[in-house]
Amino acid sequence: MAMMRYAEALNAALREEMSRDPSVFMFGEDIGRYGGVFKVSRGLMEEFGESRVRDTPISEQALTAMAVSAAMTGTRPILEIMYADFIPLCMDALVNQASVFGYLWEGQVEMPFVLRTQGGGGVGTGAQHAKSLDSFLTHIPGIKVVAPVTPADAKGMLKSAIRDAQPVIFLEHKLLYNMRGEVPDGEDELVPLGKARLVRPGRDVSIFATSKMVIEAEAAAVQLAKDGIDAEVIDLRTLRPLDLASIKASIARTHHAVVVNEGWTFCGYAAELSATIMDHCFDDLDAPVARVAMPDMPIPYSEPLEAAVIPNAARIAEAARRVLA
Amino acid sequence: MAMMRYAEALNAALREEMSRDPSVFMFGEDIGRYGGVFKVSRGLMEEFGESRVRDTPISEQALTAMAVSAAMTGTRPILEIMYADFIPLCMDALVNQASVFGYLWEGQVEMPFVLRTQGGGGVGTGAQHAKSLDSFLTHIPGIKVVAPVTPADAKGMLKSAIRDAQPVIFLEHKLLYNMRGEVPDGEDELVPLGKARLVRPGRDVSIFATSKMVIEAEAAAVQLAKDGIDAEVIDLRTLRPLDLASIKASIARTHHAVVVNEGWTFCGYAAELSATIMDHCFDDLDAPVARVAMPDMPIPYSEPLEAAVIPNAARIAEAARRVLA
Amino acid sequence: MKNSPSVEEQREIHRRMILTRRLEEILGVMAKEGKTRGPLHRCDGQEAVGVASCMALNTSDYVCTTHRGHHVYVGKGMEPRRIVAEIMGRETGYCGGRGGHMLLGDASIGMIGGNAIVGAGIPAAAGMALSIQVLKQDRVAMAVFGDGAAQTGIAHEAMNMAGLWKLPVIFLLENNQYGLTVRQEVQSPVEDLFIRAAGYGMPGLKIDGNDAVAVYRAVAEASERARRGEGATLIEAKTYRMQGFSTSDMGGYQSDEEMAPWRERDPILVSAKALGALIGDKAVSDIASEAETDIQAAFDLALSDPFPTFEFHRPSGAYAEI
Amino acid sequence: MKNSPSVEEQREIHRRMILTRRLEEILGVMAKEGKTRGPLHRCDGQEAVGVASCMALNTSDYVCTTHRGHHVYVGKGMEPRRIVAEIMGRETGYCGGRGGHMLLGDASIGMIGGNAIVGAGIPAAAGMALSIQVLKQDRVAMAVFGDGAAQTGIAHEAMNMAGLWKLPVIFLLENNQYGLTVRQEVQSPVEDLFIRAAGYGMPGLKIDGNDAVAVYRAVAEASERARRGEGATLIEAKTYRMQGFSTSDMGGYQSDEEMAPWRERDPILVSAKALGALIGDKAVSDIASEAETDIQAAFDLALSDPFPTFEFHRPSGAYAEI
Ligand SMILES: Cc1ncc(C[n+]2csc(CCOP(=O)(O)OP(=O)(O)O)c2C)c(N)n1
Ligand SMILES: Cc1ncc(C[n+]2csc(CCOP(=O)(O)OP(=O)(O)O)c2C)c(N)n1
Ligand SMILES: [Mg+2]
Ligand SMILES: [Mg+2]
Repeated sequence: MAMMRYAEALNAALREEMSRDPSVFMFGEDIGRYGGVFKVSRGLMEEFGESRVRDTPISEQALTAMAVSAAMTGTRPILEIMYADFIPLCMDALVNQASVFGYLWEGQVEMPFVLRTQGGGGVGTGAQHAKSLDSFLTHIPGIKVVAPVTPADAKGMLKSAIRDAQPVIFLEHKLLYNMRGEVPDGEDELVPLGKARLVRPGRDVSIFATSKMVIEAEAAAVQLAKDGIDAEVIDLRTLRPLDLASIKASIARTHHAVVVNEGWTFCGYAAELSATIMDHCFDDLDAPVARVAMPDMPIPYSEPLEAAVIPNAARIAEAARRVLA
Repeated sequence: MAMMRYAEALNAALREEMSRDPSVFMFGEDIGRYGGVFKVSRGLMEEFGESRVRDTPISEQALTAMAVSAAMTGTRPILEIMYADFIPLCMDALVNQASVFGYLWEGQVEMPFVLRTQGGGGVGTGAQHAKSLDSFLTHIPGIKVVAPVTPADAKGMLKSAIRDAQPVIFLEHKLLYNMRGEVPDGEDELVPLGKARLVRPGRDVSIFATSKMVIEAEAAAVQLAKDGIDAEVIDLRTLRPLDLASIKASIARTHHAVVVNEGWTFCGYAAELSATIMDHCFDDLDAPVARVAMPDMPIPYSEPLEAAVIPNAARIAEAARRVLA
Repeated sequence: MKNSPSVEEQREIHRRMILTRRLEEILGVMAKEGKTRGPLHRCDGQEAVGVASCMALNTSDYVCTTHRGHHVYVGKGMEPRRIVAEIMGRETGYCGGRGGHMLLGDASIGMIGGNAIVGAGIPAAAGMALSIQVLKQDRVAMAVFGDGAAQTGIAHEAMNMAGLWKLPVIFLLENNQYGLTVRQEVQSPVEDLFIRAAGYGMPGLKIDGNDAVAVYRAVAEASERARRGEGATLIEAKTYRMQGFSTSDMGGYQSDEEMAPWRERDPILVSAKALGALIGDKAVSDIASEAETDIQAAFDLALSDPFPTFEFHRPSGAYAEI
Repeated sequence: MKNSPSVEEQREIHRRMILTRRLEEILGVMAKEGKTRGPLHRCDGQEAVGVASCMALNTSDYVCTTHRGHHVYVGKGMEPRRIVAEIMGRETGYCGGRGGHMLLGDASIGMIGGNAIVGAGIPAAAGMALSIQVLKQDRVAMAVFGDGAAQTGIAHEAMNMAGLWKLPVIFLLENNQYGLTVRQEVQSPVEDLFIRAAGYGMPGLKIDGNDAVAVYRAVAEASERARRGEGATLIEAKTYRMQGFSTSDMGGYQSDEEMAPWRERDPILVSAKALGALIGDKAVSDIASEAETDIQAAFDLALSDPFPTFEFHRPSGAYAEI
């Protein structure tokens, strides 16, 4: 085990997979010489050369389409999209290319690419640089979407994503890069996609959260514990495909659910969680599922305004109290 | 009242609003001389000239962005995007431009544009020309999304959309254009946005549907009636903002709900309906809400395959029976 | 002349052009009779572009095309029988009936693939070329696309990167004068689109798209350039669409005056003449009758093939439940 | 010379360039002290482009800019005090603190607006020009954008339509040699991006972006052209970014050798010299000290302004509930 920052864990995963498999290559804006805006690819261009680690022009739309076709022709591209806010530019390549051809040409081609990006607010980057657009991505069939929270998961899931035969969208969060944690040693320490992580067991209410919201959920659980409420916190880790078994088992124990996602509320990822729970756990539920998500508005810049919209521990705790009331 | 096809009703609305307000103009691929692939704009270029009715290059991304900025500078643009499958190309303009600036510059600018498009399957147009991507659109704050089903609503809601101060996405369906219906006379017969339409009252179960699925829901209600099940059918008409009052009132009567949308299931529009109903009507519900939507896969071309995926009356009726079981 | 097709190749080009033409003519008749599904986009008059360009490449090279790709499919060596089967929604089609006529592909011969999103083939080919470059393979990638597609944003982004990285890719712009029902001059202020190559630091050239030999030569040369590591080329092939936008096009905007000169320069006539000078007119007409027989057989077989039965998409099976 | 700024205008250009420089210098210091929020993109060295171009237009003309837009804001006539207030997140800012430094706008003087999506200003200006054309107004629209933005797909789509429809728009490409930390030659194979104008049937020209008078003249001429109904122009202003990509840039890639010649050609020095010849050096230095005082006052006022309080977005109020 080694203590690492989240960004370092990602860097290690990239280095190991690039060394292991010469068909893995990376491209994106500023990722080469500079090592990426969040320094995730630091040193990799020096190590693997300019062909396998490329700085690109600002062309998200074509870059994503190129990742798709490169993946169908023998390479394993890793594309970095600097902010999740730019995902709208990647949508045609994902919805009309990756999703479509993975199905139509099944058996003829594999499509092993990873699109890494980072979203989320909290540091005054404004309405065009702070969004979580998870639901746009999780709506697309044939594409996996993951969002690790710990450095260990960051490393193990990125390695799994790179080795996966399907497209994987890998969602990071700008406030996670500097978080530290233990990361198991070993080049084959993979964390499987599609499995949730039990962060904290509890008996009274299940809180299902994604990405940085898991940290807020943990903080909420601590607050709730002070009031004698024992909250279970589950980090979904993979947003699609969902680990339904873990969700069902947890609700069967607690009979109450709060779902948390940093994206907008209406048609957001939390809506799917709520609907899925309704589909599968209605009889186990003693109260409606509470959604905690971004209010349906652009993210304002000024500190008091931004703080008012981003979901946090206090709102999660309040939602938990509400479902238990 | 006049009997009209849906496409004719749209054409009449466009003609009337173009005559009424010289700041209204239209642009899109093939809409001019040819009158549009579905003939919705037939005759309008002749009547209003080439400046106000423009054939465009194939440039959905910039066209949408141009609609946004033209709307902020004194015109009321109506942009036709030929297939809803191309909406992914329009996403940046909607998510990062229209949505953002409507909020940030509130009070400084209005943004009265209409984006008309048509989606849906059933006629073998394949995976890139048959989708319903409603949930991508309804996830965006500050944008209204409507989907009229009858010729009367087509006309009255298009007129309301053109006069609205906010962006309105106007969703049509390729199988609706030839449907006929009575349309009230008069240039000021508007149908308000944001109000659902009660298609058929019923006591046992509420079926909430959108676009062409309303017609399937009506057919399902007829089938169900044969088994003595009295289904209420509600055409939501406006997908965002939702007419929550109508939804609540209906469920308070029937205690059972089926939600129907032609888009994909996971993170689809039906998920939001299910979650909303959970949020607001949990205590009124005797069974979980049933979702009827597209399975999570690209739409296949071959007739037996396409028929197997598109939601229809039989699946809706089956869902209604399930919630009542 | 350097890079000219051999007589054998010229014969094969001619044959594949006729296969394409007959295939489309029969489909056209069937469409009128209501026996096809969805729109069909014929490339009558453009066969030289799709067929001769593919014939100038190796089987291992990658090609992608558009909604109007029959000539490219046949040119790259896909079998008419399985093409027809796909278009008729049969299980034996190249995509098991899932794709339909705009979305055929056969990765085993580098045909990946048709694409009904206008412009999407352009970055697709650039991405394949990127893959070739990363893997240091002796291959090239080619996108065949229309004058309409040239106005899309991805065309620009992909060409800029191709020029920048000297990707082994050929951009073959098939200028058939129309995007849907709208003439090219209503979609772009410049008549010759190849001039844009200068803005991407790559060579651009204009060729007669109705002359199969000219198409072959230009593509062969661009392919050599790409294999030498010198990067991308933009080739604009001037041609003309003889049959309306699609089977749902109500027509009326392509005048007889406009079409007459192009009819005279039908690529199959041009090819027949050139080939006749080499192998005699009798041999040329034999090619035509053989092709005729082959296509008829393809339809007969394909039409007796079974329809597929529905299965959930396996990769997403876990979450694709009705 | 035709289209040259008057002495009065040249004075005002100089003043606004200094206002911009001082505004950014103070913000730079505050950023280092941790007193600002989010990234700040300074345009030191590029002031002539943003200021002189706006000064060549009317207040009723529309302008939009990028994440690096302080010179354009000040150039178009926005008040330093409300600019600073917005950047400091105050209620008195141009967007009530909702926007921040990348997203300022003031529709009342045609500044609509900053944009942090690279390239987005290009179709935005084209759309404004479309609006002007439809309404038959005597106005022009201008987009100021970077060399990086020129590689985006929307740049291509918008320029093609602007050329096609002869829209009254000016595309002012501010080539500061960098997109983020990556030099322009790593983003495009051609050094002169203005040559792409030929592919859009519009004039393209290259100017010295550090010479305010040259910028003014080029924009004034393009604006006359646009008003005469002759359409769009692409102007590439060569300049240099003196201060790193943003306040979060760790630097280290812009060498002293690279920067030295540009320091000597600082647009404020160039302008001071030209203006000194017209009004004397004393008058020029008076402008600077006045500007200094004005900026100081702007900061003093803005920093004592209150923060906004949260309200739901009214247009979506009905469905924006926590
Ligand atoms: C992104 C996108 N926009 C619009 C369409 C509808 N459409 C199908 S073909 C076509 C015209 C294409 O013109 P061109 O590229 O010249 O190809 P051609 O049909 O002439 O072969 C259009 C607009 C589409 N399929 N994709
Ligand atoms: C679509 C998009 N992609 C990436 C970014 C991140 N980004 C911000 S500024 C920038 C570089 C822009 O370069 P240029 O257009 O030359 O403008 P400059 O910063 O030099 O003024 C990038 C890549 C963005 N904001 N938007
Ligand atoms: Mg064409
Ligand atoms: Mg730059």
